[in-house]
Amino acid sequence: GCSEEASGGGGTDGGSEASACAPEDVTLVGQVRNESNPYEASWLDGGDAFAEQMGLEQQRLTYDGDSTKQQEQITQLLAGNTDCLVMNILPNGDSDTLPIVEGAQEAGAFLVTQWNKPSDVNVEDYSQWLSHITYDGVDSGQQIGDALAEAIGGSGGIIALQGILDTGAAKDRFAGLEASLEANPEVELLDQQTANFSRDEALAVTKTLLTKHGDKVKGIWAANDDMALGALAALEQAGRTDVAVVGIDAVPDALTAIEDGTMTATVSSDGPWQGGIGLAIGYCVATGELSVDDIAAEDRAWFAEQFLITADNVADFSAPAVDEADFACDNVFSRSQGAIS
Amino acid sequence: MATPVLAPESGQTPSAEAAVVKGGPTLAQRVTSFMPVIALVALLAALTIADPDFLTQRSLTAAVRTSAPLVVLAAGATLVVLCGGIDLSIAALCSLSTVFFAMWLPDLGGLTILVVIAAAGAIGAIQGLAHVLLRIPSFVVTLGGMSIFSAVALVISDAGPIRVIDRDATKWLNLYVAGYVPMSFFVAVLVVAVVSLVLKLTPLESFVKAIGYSESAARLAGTPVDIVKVAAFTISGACAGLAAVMLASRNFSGSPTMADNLLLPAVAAIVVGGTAITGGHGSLWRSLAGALVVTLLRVGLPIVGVPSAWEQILYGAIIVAAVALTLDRSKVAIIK
Amino acid sequence: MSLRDAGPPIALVVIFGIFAVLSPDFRTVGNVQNIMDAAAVLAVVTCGITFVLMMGSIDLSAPGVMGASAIAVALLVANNRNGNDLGLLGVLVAIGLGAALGCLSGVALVGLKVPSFMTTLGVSAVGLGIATLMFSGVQPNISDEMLHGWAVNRFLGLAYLTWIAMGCVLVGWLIQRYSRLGRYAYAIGGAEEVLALSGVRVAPFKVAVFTLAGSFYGLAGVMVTSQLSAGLVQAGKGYDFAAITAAVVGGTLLTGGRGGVLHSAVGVLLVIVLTNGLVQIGVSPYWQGGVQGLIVVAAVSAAVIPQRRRNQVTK
Amino acid sequence: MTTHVQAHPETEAPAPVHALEVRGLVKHYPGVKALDGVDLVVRQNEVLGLAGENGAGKSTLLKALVGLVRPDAGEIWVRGEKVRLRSVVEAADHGIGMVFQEQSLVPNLTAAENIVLGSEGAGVRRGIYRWDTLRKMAQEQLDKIGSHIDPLARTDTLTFAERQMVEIAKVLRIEERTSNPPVIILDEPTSVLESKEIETLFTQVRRLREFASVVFVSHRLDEVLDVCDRVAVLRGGQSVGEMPTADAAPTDLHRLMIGSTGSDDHYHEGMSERSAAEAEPRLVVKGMSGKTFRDVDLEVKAGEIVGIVGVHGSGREDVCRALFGAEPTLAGEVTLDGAKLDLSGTRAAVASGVGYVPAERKIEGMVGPMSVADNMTLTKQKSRCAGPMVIPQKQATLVDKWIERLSIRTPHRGTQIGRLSGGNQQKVVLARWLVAGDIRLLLLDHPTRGLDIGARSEVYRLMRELANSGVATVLLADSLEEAIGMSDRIIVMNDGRATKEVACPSGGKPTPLDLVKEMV
Ligand SMILES: Nc1ncnc2c1ncn2[C@@H]1O[C@H](COP(=O)(O)OP(=O)(O)OP(=O)(O)O)[C@@H](O)[C@H]1O
Ligand SMILES: Nc1ncnc2c1ncn2[C@@H]1O[C@H](COP(=O)(O)OP(=O)(O)OP(=O)(O)O)[C@@H](O)[C@H]1O
Ligand SMILES: [Mg+2]
Ligand SMILES: [Mg+2]
Repeated sequence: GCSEEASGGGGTDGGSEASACAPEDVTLVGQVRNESNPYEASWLDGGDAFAEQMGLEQQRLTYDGDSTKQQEQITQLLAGNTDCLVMNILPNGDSDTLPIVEGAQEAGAFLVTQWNKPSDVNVEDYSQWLSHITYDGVDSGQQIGDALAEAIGGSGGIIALQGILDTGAAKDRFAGLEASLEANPEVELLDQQTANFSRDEALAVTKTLLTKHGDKVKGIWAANDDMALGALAALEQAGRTDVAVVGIDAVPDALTAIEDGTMTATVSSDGPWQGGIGLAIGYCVATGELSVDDIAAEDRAWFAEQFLITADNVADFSAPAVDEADFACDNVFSRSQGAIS
Repeated sequence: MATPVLAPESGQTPSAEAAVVKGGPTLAQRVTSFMPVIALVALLAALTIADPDFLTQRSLTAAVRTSAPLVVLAAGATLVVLCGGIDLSIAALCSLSTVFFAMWLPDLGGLTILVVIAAAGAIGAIQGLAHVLLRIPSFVVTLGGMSIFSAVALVISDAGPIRVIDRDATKWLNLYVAGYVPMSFFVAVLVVAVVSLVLKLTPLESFVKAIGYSESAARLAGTPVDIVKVAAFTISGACAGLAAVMLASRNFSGSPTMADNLLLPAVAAIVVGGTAITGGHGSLWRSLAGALVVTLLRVGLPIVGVPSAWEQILYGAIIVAAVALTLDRSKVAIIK
Repeated sequence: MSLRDAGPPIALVVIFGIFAVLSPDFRTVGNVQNIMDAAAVLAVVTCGITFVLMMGSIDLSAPGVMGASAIAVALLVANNRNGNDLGLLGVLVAIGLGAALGCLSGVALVGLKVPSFMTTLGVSAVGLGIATLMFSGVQPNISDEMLHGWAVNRFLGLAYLTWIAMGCVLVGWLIQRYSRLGRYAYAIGGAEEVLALSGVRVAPFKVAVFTLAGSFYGLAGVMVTSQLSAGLVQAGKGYDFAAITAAVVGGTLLTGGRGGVLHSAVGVLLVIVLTNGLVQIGVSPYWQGGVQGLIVVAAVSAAVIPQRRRNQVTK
Repeated sequence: MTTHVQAHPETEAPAPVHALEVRGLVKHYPGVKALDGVDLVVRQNEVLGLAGENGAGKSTLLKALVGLVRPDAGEIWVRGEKVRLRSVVEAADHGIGMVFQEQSLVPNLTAAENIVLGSEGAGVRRGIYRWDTLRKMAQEQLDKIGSHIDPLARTDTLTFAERQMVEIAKVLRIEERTSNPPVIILDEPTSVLESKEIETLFTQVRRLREFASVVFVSHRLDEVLDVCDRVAVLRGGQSVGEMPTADAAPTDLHRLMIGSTGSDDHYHEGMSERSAAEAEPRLVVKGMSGKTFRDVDLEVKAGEIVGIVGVHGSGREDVCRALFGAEPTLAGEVTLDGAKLDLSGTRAAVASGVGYVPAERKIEGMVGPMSVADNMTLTKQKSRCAGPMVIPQKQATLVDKWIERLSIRTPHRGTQIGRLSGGNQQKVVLARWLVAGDIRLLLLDHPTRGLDIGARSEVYRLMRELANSGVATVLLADSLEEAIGMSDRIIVMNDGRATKEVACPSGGKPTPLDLVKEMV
């Protein structure tokens, strides 16, 4: 009988429009895994660009890909002043999203999440969770799968490098590959291993698989570009030039590789835009320019536009830059490809 | 045996009697035993200077609440370290236990908490038995355990998080004691207190220390070396189970990699508290303070605005400095 | 060679044999080359860590040191980020950075009297921080022909990097056998207090051993950069525990005073053969880590059972 | 003995330059004044004995002479020159070297490396080992003492005595470092040696005297009188006197050491109540075999002390350990008071009332960083517990009682046992088995190793009392004299077998020579 409910909180459940923040009072926070990979560093840079546009500063947080550390940082953040707090978060894994959402809801902070969300959690059930943005992993997995099939002439053996096994992204993308394999019955999946989204591990795994399957390997499907680049290094070391490689993310090195012709295809995901857009949505709602209730149901959880990049169109993507117009309050959902099914 | 023994010739020795002083800890020793707390306060002060907003009641409440699983993990592993071993499996076992928890909750309801703790304790006991029976170094046993538990967790969870739908079973963990103390932290402190008290009040403390300092002497003195070691691994495992319950209730899910990154912070907490990694000297209370220091570093540095790269550099420097402060070198002859 | 030393090589042969029987892909010349190539980086890291373990200390700094040297070398040789083109000198500077970080671990150990577990953990974080600072958001890719060639060019079927790793093992063995540093490291693990009684100042040797280990990690970081043609902050991820596992499996005791570079080389091969073999025979990726853990425990216990004694101390 | 070779006959030389001189040396440790103004003179070409009770400060003084202990006050003069010694190396440069009380070799190095450790000279050039040179250098040292050890053997493969020889070979390296005659300090080198090895050692000491000075410490007063020219005595950290050994008897020395004469009945034979002969056999061992012993039969009656003698490697130590469950047995039947004795582990042995005092006190006997009280009560929880709980008051009373009864010299029961002198440590380890008063069989492996004559006498008295109260004792004695003096019966072991039993009743004791004949 010595316990009682938390006295903390301080949040105003729902009703964000009642207390619109002055633009200069808004606190912007961007959180990604780490600043030591180009994609996530560019995400935070995009957030900085948006903040600068608004005359604010973004607090850059990183958690080393450590789920508990992410939760700990969020908890600590939400224990501070949360009145006009806007968070653009990349949850480490699906399971990390819900506690962040609940925390933000309770504390009254404005939250946008990207990439990871359990499918049975509904954004519309929360008033502070403004939006969830992701790319269609099944689609991208399938797109590069198809591109790979085409590159090897429609038939032959391929190997697949999976991402971190317990992430939604890895699973969706692999599901996309399986769909692609169904559509291309001549293509045979020789082997699939995980390389944990890591360039280094992909190198070792690919080398082993190349010796195992030898000349049967005509193509390599990688769940992200880092692993694709690791696979490219392995191919070069094995003296193989006849193997097509595809990945996802459109990191600068992959684009270069596509330009050089060593890599076949990748799928864009626009880091700087992602870093800015989440803050922009939150900013718009916080300052009252946008009301949660007015956000269309299909814009609460949506797939962002992505492009298959091949040698044909790679030139269009080689210099990614943020476009201020994307972040205007009436334009924040312009890249939507529809609600997450 | 009632016969009087020995001629008291020694009484005539000069100076021996005069030189005798009262035993017990000296002032310096008392200060060293408070060093972990001093380190904690110093760190808190530094963070507050960097960002005055950090020192609010809500912020501190959040920090101690955050630290609870780490405290529990470190406390359990401290026992193994005191016995001269090391348990590298705690984090992986904790992850596995979150999966157990999420899987069993729908069937077992409130009982799940106890079942998960018991299961984790049993797994810890198996490692302990492997260590004492096969005579494999604990480092190797638990390193193996770490990868085995991870694999099992991946397989049974189908490599993905499992949602915890029924939140009632762990709702109490999110309550506050006396309005301010998060229940999970309260439970963590309770675990530390109970285990410490049991050690203190029974011969167990001297068993554990004797084993840690000199296992062969302990064995030849007839102390139950193997039993105590297995018990230490069991408690370490059970603590991993309890930490898993805390994490799962905090994250509303169990996942096969959820706690994996807590291994090094937990061992760091033990060492930062001043417990000798070689065994014998130390206590669970020290690990509690150490866990708080580590938690403050993990969450405090980024929150007060230290940039990512510098955060790592500072983290590295501060944990080393903290150990430099807390380790009582008079108890540890050789620093390896 | 005593029975104790013979255990790991026998285990290596047995495990190799089992895989060879189970998988025709495993027993090809190409795969053996592949195993040797795959072992290169781990062998260099393990070489370094062996000296530290021999002293009875532990070293968790490999990830940080490798990350720092990987980025450093990528920025020093011809690359896409700046105009540097230092070539071999750049490699040496990166190794020097590794040595400096190793030295830092050692100095903190003997100067502050903080256990190596903590100093190296701290230095690893510092190294990652430095690496992240140098990385500054843009991936450095190397265009240096020499460094790139190390991973690609082959001599007698093995990549240059593999030969470099073999050279490291040889150098490590010579240091251990013929240098005062190596012998004293071994002696420190045997009875540190006795060295002091004999008038040997152990502190400089400890620092030197950590410095030596640091330079091995530095070289390993350079090798990873050469393999990937890019400097990665995460270049050394996981190498700390992998190297300790390899050393322990090879028969180096964590309590110090036993084992050595050749033992560790056997341990490295064991670990790599396991990793490679499990892929080759098609064990599910989910299970691979677990099976590997189980085999490591089994291998170590098989090796210790012949020496079991009633009152033996195991920590 | 007085007519030994004297380079400088003690005529009225202007101011005799001593090899070594110590004036007013003081050293405090927390709670003890280890040295309290010690004066000491070591002359050229003499063997000086240093005697004193356990904890008198001998080791501390000697460590100060080799720069390992930094004295708080006082002066050290070497050959007429005042010096400050800050390290072993500096001491060696002045020609002072020491063999320590606890063996100090690196077990995983070769004997050769140990011998030259810290002063490799030409053996290591620019950090690179010249194994050939190194081996030759070591061989030279070993040749000096006539030892046939392989210099490239790993030290931990050598026997205890061989290792002691390596230590002596090592200390003789001093000669190569200085042109002056060296001063060689031997701190209790004989406590772990067999009589034959002791003879070898003494030959070396006498040879050393030709060109060096030697300081020799031993608790065996007959040895001191045998090998030394002069004895200086320390008591409570002070020099209390010295005497030439020429016509001295152990009792004279003893008087000087403790301020009164010791009892003539050193082994307290008078206390023996001789009830044992009629008693029921308590321990009965039939055909016990282990790795290093075979078919051992042994019977010990309640109240009887049975000594086991044998050379190194005779297996007697392992027999003891086997009876305590610390070493596996392969065959045999062992009963204690008619009930089968469980040999599966030490726990079972303790539960059956068996106690064991190991020879390697530092490693196996005690837990150094723990307190005297905890060490004393580690085994017998009953002595400090009520139910599962430790009652600190109960423990304190009991421990203090035993500290007093055994005259254990410690500042406090809470003092770390590692800080006590060796003798006092041993008493605590012995007390461990006595605190509960339920011991039935006591296995003593060198229980008086390193103990001073007073402490020894106390231990002997204690053993007699235990025997009188019905405890059966198996004794692996420190010397043959001790075995003969204390035992009621002696078993001789040879190569793992009990080959002979010698009755040893009070009044009808065999001579050491009788036993030696049986041993080899
Ligand atoms: N490092 C230390 N710290 C504290 N006290 C010490 C230390 N070394 C020795 N002492 C104390 O100094 C005193 C003298 O010890 P020392 O070892 O010199 O005696 P000793 O004459 O050599 O005895 P023994 O014959 O048992 O070897 C003892 O009371 C001992 O407890
Ligand atoms: N035949 C043997 N083969 C191998 N090892 C042996 C053999 N005999 C004895 N040993 C080993 O040698 C060591 C010395 O033997 P042990 O201690 O039994 O002799 P001891 O007579 O007790 O010597 P001490 O007089 O020093 O006590 C033991 O550790 C034992 O394991
Ligand atoms: Mg002494
Ligand atoms: Mg013996």
